[in-house]
Amino acid sequence: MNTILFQLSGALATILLAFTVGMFYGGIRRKIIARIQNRVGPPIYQNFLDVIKLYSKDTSIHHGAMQHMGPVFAITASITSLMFIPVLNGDGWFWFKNLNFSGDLIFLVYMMVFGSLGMALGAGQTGNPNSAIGVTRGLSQMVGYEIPFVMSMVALMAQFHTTSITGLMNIQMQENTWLMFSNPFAFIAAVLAMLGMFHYSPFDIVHAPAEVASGPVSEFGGKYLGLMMSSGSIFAFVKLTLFVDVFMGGAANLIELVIKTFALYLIPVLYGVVSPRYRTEQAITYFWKWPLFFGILAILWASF
Amino acid sequence: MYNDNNAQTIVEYIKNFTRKNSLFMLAYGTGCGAIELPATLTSRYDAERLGVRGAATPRQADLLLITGYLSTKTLKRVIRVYEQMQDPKYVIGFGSCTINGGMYWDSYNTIKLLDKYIPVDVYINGCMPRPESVIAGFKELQRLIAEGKADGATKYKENLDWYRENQKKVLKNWPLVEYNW
Amino acid sequence: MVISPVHYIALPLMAAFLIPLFGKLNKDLARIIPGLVLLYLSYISVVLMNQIISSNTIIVEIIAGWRPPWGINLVFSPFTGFLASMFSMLGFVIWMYTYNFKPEVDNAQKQKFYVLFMMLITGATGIVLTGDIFNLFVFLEITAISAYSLTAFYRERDGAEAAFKYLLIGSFSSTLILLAILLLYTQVGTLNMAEIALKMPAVDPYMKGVILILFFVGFGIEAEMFPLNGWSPDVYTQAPGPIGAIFAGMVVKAGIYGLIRVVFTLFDVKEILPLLVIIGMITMAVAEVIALRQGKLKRMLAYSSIGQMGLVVVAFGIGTHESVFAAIFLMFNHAIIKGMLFLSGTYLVYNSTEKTLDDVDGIGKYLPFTSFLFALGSLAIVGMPPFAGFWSKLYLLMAAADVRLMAVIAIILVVSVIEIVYYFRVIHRIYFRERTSTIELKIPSFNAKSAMLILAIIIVAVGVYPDLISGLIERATTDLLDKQSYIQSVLSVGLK
Amino acid sequence: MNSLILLLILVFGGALLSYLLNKFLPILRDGFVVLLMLLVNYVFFTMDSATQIEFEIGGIHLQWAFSSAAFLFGIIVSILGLLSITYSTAYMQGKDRLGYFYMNFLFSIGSMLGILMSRDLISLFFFWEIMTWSSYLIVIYSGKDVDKRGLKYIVFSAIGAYSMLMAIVIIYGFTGSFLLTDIFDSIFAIKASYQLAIAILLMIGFGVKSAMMPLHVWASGAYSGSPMSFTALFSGALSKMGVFGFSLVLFNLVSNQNWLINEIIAWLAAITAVLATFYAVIQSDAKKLLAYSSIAQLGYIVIGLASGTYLGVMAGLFLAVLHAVFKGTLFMAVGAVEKQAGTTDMTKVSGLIRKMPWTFTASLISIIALAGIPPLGGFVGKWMLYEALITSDHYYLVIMVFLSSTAAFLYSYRILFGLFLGQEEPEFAHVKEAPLPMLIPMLLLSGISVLSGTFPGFILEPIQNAMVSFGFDPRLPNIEWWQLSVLFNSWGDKVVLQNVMISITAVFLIALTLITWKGYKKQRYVTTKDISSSGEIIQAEDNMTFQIDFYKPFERAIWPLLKRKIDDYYTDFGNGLEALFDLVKRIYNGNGQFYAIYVMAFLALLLIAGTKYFGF
Repeated sequence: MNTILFQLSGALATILLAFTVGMFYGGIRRKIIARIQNRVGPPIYQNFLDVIKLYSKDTSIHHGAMQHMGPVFAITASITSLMFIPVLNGDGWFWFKNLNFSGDLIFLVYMMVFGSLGMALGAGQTGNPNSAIGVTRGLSQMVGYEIPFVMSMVALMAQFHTTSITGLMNIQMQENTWLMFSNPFAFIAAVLAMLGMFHYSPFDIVHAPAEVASGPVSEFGGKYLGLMMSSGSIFAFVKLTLFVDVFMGGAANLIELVIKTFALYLIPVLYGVVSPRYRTEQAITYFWKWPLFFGILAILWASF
Repeated sequence: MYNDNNAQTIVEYIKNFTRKNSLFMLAYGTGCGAIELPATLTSRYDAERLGVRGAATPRQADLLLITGYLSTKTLKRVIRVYEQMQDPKYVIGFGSCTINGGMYWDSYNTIKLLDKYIPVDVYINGCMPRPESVIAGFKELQRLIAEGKADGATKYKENLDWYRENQKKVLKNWPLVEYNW
Repeated sequence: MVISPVHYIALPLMAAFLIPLFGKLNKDLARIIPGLVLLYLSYISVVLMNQIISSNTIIVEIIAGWRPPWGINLVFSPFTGFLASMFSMLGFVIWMYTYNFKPEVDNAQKQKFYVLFMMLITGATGIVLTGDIFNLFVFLEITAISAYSLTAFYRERDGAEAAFKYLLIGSFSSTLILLAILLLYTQVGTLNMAEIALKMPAVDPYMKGVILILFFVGFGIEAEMFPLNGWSPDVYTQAPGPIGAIFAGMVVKAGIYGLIRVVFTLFDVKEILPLLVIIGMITMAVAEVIALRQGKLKRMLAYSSIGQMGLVVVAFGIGTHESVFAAIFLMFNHAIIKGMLFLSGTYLVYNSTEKTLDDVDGIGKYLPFTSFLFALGSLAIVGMPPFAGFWSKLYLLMAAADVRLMAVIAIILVVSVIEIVYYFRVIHRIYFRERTSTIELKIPSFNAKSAMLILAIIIVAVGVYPDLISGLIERATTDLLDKQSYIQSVLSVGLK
Repeated sequence: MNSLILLLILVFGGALLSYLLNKFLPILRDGFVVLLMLLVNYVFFTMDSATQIEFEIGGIHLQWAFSSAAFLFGIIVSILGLLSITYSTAYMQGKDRLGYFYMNFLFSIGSMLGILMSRDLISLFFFWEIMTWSSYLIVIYSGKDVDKRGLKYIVFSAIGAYSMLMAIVIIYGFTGSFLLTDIFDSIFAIKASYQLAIAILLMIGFGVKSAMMPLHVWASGAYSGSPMSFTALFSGALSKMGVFGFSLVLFNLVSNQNWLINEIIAWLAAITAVLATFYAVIQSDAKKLLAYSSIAQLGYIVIGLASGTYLGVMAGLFLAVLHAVFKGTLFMAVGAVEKQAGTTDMTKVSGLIRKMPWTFTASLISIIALAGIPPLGGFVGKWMLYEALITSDHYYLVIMVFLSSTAAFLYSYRILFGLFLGQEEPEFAHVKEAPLPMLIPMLLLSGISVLSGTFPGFILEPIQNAMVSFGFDPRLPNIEWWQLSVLFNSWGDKVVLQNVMISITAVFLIALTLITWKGYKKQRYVTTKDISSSGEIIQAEDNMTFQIDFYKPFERAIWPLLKRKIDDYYTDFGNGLEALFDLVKRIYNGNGQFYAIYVMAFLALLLIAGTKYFGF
């Protein structure tokens, strides 16, 4: 049961799962936004159509090697992060084990920024000033939200003396609790940071179409944009699964996983629908106020 | 799946299906018709249910929407934007002005017939067209795409010399780079 | 001719009288005589030092057959001999430098210079070699008078003013020392230093204190101690370039020698040592701080020189064997390094009237050799390895650490940082500014270059391999601190 | 001959010889210095580790030998020395005073080896000072503003050196020996307060070279001002001497009870890392940016050492090696840009990626390593650092490090974007790829960056040897270096590097193939002038580069930290001191009568006080 072929097919299944779930979540988000704006909205499979269309478009120009590499970096980061995240609880469904034994939270936190930096390089190569502006906004904002996020992660690691995700999940299973109750401040800080992570409004300063013409991707069309969208979907799944694994006790089966991730996903979506957009420095300082405070509380909570 | 007029392979059918249902629209909103677009896209008419959504840059866009009259000055930009878009790409001429100059029919620097300069797939007439007709226009375009008949880009490539000639007639200082894909 | 320490005094004195006479015969001869004399003195230094080091004795030379304690005697011990050798060798280097310094100056003037120079050598070596306290005073006067004259040598207004200040303060010094000697004589009834030292314990402590303070202030003036050194910046600034080197290398050293001889041998009171440390620290701190704020090159060097003397005083004040060793090493280093700084600095501001730091801007391109040596000297004097200054500073710090004087260490090091700041400011001006002044530059003559080069080579050689000199200094230290053997060897000659 | 002496003679003699060669046979100079460094490497690596030599100079007992810790740093010095001097042969082409340059270059390499082989404090200090002034002489070698930055460098070096000297003499005062072995044995017998003083003074001394926070102000100027070929060594190896000193102090001179020192050092280093990163973010000159980045990276290294745990020290030393590798490459790359394009001002130069693809590749790899992104070497170091800090309960320190390294992404991107990406301006159309002697060192070093991410064993093993000499137990499994792939923290959690590497590479290659599979040939390159800009047609001469105020929003967010630079405090302090000094200066007012009064007053004071206080 442990052949390379088996592992590869398991990995492929995980990727497909992440892609599908992420895509549907994106569609549902569009639907939710539409409903809140009293519209009908696109069908929830709309994102699939968009991606397939983008892949089927011609791409007859490029601005240089990095333009190819940028989206590839992004998808690499998403898929690799996915490989290192335990999708299901305990032994779960053995197909989804992938490589989650060989990385821990710190690794994951770093792996997750790999993509944005790679994407930024691709955006830089195109030479569009809007791309560069978008990138600077994104990176600046990242400095903002990573801090409370890492604080809450550190709080958890400190509290339970393990840095591995499976370790944290096992603790939740043994003690039959969720870490969001064990260390509520960490959960609050992490959720507030998650608002920024998803780049949904009010933190959509990176792509802000009306300001910087969709920012980093302004020169990316066709297959590049398709790859970016797929990467984004997988990455959304990665983030949500990570949060579920760490704070909500993981999931025993796929249904539970979908329910929990979706519940979590609703937070940034609903927060975003009713919020206008922040300026960049406001976005940064937003994360350095309450989220940071909760992060400090979380670490204090963990260390006493 | 197969019809008499236009036999498509299954791959082409899927492609066309997704293309038709996912139109990234770049609205060139210099004309007065642009005022109808907000209504078209927001709650009351909600074009997004057809898969139409805005694109920020020509690189991402499938559909160029020319909302109203074009002066020679803006024509230059429109051509540039059109040429920067990636295949397959479609153009909707919006309002009477793109058809015959509309109320500017005797203006010295307004483009009278847009089709002479860039290939227009669908015209929506009216001065200005109501959102209902805009949506009808989108539907028409979707029909054309599904049937594989929205081939303005191909026509533009095939008849590039003719288009260039027309374009150069109105654009005195020719600033455009060569279009060679 | 038998080699004898008397030559140190007799030959330069004789030369001083002969120079005007021979000057009439041949104008070059007048310039060559001092060189020959100093070369000979350097030679006998080597011979005599070798003799006393290898035989582990002290040469006590009796003048005119009068045995001590009645007559005047010269003591050539490792310590005095070391200083005398240093003076004569430095004198020789400075003679090389001055051989055709300012060729435009007429011959009579040059003769005068060499007469005074020889007198000064006589005085300075006399001070260190004599074993008689009154004789020491006489030599001090000789030194001082020639130094006054040398300060005002070019008959410029500022020079004269500086000389007058020096004369004013110097006469205080003479008066106080003379007074001290008189008082001392009333107490012990002898002028021979060995015998004074022998009889000193019997003296009334109150009188002892007063005499010591008079000596302290008197020699302190010559040794540039803090509130007494008002004369020195002006003198260094106004005297001709090589004279600065002479002052730093000889006059001041002779003054400090007097102080040390009085404190360590004659009185041997440990109570005054803390005062030396305190005064030395204040001298050093104040001088270096002021040096930082100077706009004139030679004035800066002058204050730096005062600061260095403060360091020497501190080193003597700590009073342990190691610290005295460091002090003598410091004296040696200061003589050669500050000598070289004055010699090279002179050419940097040769034709300038104001001699401000602006005049050295960008001079590195035009006077590469001199500038390089100046930079090297700066590095050496702030105590950067591998130059000589490093070792003396290190030994001093080690000595201070041995007796747990952490405050002293801290102040020395803080002051060293200040030193670095102002020396490097000059170096930066020399090398990195664009030259703006239009003053014509003077290329040093071959003699001057080789004089500076000799000093530079000594600095580097001692820096890389301090054992070259540390053996001698070790012996000198032992000699200075061993009061009993000094008394014994002088008086045993007398009793023969 | 003893190979230690041989090493020193080779380097120092070679230095003088290269000066002479430049005078008389300049054509042989380049080949000579490269060969010399090859020889030095040969001698260094074939040296018997037990080689030692003892002698006495000036009454001071000296001892030279390479400890295994010193050997680790020696590897950095000799290899980086070789590569940077190879780089110099092309980089310095056509500059004047090359003899001076190479002489001081070799002098600083020699003095670094000297520092490392010193087993006593005096030769340590001696070589330390030689290193200071030889590097100083290169700092002032060329460029504008040498005046200011040279003075800053030398003054801070002097402060460091003299506080080190003070510590040395205090140690000597208590233990009576300069030999490290003696001192290590007897240091704990000293009173605790003096121990603290010694540690602090030595920290100041070493902290200046490793650019710790309040003492770092010289670094940006000195790093960015020297020729880049030297800065590669300067930031890569020379600053590591400070780290080497820290390791001596922290593991051998400060007793383990003195945890406060470790904490203070770690927090200072953390503040250094954060603030220096912020300064780096707002720089617009690539050299300055890298200079500040070096300061920040040194902060991480020191944090690792100061954490005092096995993993932390290993992380610190690993980062020390890797920092030499990737920062060396980056400085070389920036030097290549400076050489080829004439400027490193990122507001001017841009879009060199197609002109200098190999330089870009090397800098991309190094930047990825610098940012600590898997799967390159920097990640291994960062991972160990975080794990070490978390497992040793330094939670807030982790946050500081994380803040710094997240903000480091900003400047990492900036330097790649500023120099290589962005608009290709016509004024840089003539730029060519750097010549081979410059490329080869860069590519070799970036190769090490890549390799160390998958096979950290070849760096970790010498580090472990060094750590054994600090008194740690060896914990790495006893396997060949290429088999070492799993790193554990002290809670038993792990990262499997080779899995990481394989999965990342596989996904990357598959994705790249997929995206370029169809129509790579068909795709046409368009210039960066062909961008979507609201239909406007950009002409070749239109400058569309976005470079000025690159991170303005970020600056606005952190402005309270940047409002006042540490430089300003020093300036104010200096001005205050000068005013005070001017007051002192008034003592010497040039009036002879005053001086006479001083004399009389002093005499009177002594006569009055003498009887009272001096007991006579």
